[in-house]
Amino acid sequence: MAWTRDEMAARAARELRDGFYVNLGIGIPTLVSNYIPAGMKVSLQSENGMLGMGPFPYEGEEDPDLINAGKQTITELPTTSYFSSADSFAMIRGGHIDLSILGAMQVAENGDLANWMIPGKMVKGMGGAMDLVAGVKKVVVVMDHVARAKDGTVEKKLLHRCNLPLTGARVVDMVVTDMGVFVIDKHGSGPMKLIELAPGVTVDDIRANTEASFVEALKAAA
Amino acid sequence: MAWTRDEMAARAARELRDGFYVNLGIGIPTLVSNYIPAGMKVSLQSENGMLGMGPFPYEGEEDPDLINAGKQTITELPTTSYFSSADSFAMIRGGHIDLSILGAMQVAENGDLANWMIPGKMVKGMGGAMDLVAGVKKVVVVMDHVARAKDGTVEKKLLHRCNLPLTGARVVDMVVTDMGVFVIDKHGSGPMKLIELAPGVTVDDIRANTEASFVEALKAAA
Amino acid sequence: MQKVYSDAKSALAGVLKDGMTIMSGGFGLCGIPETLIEAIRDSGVKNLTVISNNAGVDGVALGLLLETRQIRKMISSYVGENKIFAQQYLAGELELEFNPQGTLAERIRAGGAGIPAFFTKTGVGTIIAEGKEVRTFDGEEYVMERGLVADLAVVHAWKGDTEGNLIYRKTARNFNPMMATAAKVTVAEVEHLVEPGELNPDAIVTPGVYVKRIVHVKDARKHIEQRTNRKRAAA
Amino acid sequence: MQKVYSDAKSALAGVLKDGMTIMSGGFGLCGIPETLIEAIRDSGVKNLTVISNNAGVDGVALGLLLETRQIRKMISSYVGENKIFAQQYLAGELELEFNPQGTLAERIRAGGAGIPAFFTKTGVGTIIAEGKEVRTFDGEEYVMERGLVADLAVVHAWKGDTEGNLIYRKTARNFNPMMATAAKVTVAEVEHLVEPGELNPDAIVTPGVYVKRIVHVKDARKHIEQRTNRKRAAA
Repeated sequence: MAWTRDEMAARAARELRDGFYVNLGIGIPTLVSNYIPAGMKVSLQSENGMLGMGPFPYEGEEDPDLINAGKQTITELPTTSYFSSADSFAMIRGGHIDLSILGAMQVAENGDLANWMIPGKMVKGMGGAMDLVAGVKKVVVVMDHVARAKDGTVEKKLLHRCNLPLTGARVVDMVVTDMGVFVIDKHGSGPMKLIELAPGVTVDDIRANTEASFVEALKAAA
Repeated sequence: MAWTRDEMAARAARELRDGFYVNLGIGIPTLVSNYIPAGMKVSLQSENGMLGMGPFPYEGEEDPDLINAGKQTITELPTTSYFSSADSFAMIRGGHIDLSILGAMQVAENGDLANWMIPGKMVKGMGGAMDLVAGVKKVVVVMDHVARAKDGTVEKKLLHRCNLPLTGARVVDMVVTDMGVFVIDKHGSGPMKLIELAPGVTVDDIRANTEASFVEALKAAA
Repeated sequence: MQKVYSDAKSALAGVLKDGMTIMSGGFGLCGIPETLIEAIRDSGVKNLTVISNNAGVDGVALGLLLETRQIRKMISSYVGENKIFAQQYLAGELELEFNPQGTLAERIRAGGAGIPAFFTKTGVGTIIAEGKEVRTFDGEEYVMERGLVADLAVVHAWKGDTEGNLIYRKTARNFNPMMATAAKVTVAEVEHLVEPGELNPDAIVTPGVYVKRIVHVKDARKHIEQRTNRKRAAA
Repeated sequence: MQKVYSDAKSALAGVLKDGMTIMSGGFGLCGIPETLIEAIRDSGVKNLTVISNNAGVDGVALGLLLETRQIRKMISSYVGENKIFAQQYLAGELELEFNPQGTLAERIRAGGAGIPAFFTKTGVGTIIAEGKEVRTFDGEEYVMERGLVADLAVVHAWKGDTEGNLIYRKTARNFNPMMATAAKVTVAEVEHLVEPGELNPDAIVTPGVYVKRIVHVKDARKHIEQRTNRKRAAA
């Protein structure tokens, strides 16, 4: 009874705070914008040069000059501003974005993140991911707890150490998977903590699917 | 019969070329804009954030939001653009300005320039002078050949080595004084060359008023 | 000093040379100087190093220069959309240097601003930092990155005046403004060519000093890579 | 998250602290956040380090904070217009760090952009380079300069919306945009406060993310330091 993609997005959305400026990655993170609580003001940054990103356009209202970092058509809002890629990443690198929510291939218990390349496969490039994880104040990873290949093999993704090339070292603050939620003290030496379980998931389920060391720190009501 | 301030400005203006982007310092260099040849297009940059600087305003048409780097009221042109000080000095430091014409206290035969401080006196600051001389493609100094104090003492300004703190090392390409014109091979090892004399000035006059070593390389008609 | 050229071919005349480095603006297919790229294709110039965030898609923009094998090396942050790119790269025919997108943008901005090197925390502890100086400032590690310059920049703007002043539209701005500052020669294609004074001087993004040549592309094609819509609420 | 405050005093409430570092926008008396500076004066906060290209003039803007001896140190490029500055400096009561104007602008831009250090050729071979790392890149020498950040930035803009998006007017832009990016808290005074959507999103210079608090100064005073005119041609 693990969380669905939408439930994972909804859980990640609970990290939003009023007035936050947020960058959402491709995939499940994009869904987070559907779960911004009513009355809370959150501004979305798109690293290709836009602050105040609006929803996808209605059919027929697409503008080729108005896309997000996933190259999807989007819309603008009354609050929107546009700027160059240099100014956009100055904003990111300078620590002005409060929260980045993005996907991952692997996360290590010390906050290391791998999400851009698999050696031996054609490499597409890191895009803005390395800048985002290095620069944004808080980094939340949303990912499936394990990777299931078509042939049925299962690979763990929460590891002692990433074995894929890193996107960033000690950059992840929180991991939301379909099975639960972990927090990482990325600048400290404390262990990774399991703070929430998805409904019907036990700590033993988590242990069986997790290589990383973690301590239980479950909240009263997950 | 040395050159007047206006004649010095007119001589410096002969270094202008069609299409040039130029930064003019305070004092005599400002007069250079009066000697842009008809039909030649020259754009003036003001390092406080403006390209395409127009003439001084008519009385009653001053705008406090529109000043040059000398804090004088100016006007805009149809070609004008405005930008921040960071963008302005990116333009200067990046070598995008063709010519800077500025005053000096001392110039050395190797192109060293001193024009910002006299130790022991209250120091006002270098403003943008260090950036201009380091970044602009060609630097022309316009100054009196010697400094005459009120008590009648005369100090030479064209020296073997500057004894005032430098604004820039090996930065001056040309010196226009009231007595003549010199060129300096600032990146090479060749000597400073005297290429023109003001009317009525002899090479001996120059020698008597110049500490710097130079070779005569007078053009046929000054 | 006439900056306006009648077409892309003449705007590039005399500035193309085998082995040169070209910066090409745009993000994905948004804000790309497509007309100028096609003129580069038609010129036959080869052995190019191209600095561009992406590499176009098959058959469009830089994808064209890949088809004709005019590109020897790409400096990019993401090239996921090109099959032909992958083929040439895996066959060892194409050199590729990945830069984090923000590092790429900043390297270009630095190149144009006379800054030969700067420090960033992006990429510290990753293969991006290998072989580069890593230094600690105020207790945090940073990697040194170099400024980037090019022989030629081709950029796309929404409006330009005959002085070379440029204004961009929405997210089509992206890499164009920095690239315009970082090349020996910058050629701009503009959708609307206007007279000086028609652009708001407080809103000009690229001052004319950066643009040596400008060409009006009246019929600029635009592409959408990921048409994504929301449903209209039921009436 | 209401960003609009009713006056300068309330806009600064809770952010002023003795010994803090403040960036203050403007060039000369052009584009200075005069109303905010007066509120800083009235607060009595002292022992300030102020980063500003100039130091106002006697009796105006930062000149006020010099009169009240609230400033301990200035980081500037030019301070030629203040008699009181000279007096305090020569008496050893005021610390002064000169930066070349372009280096100052870039240090602030770097501070806001997460760049702890960069190299520039400005100042190489001068006292500015003393004690700093000098390094050769491609045969030319450059000096390393550090990014600058502050606890508070006070800036002046022409128009701002309630989101904190800012647009500047003519040469009153100067240091304001970079300073807005480089402080923990940026407070902007604007001559015109408008609703979101009233500013052209392609022309916004400071995106709202940088501005924490905004105050409308309906009656902003403006000063001219060097009134300079040309003669009208005879009729």
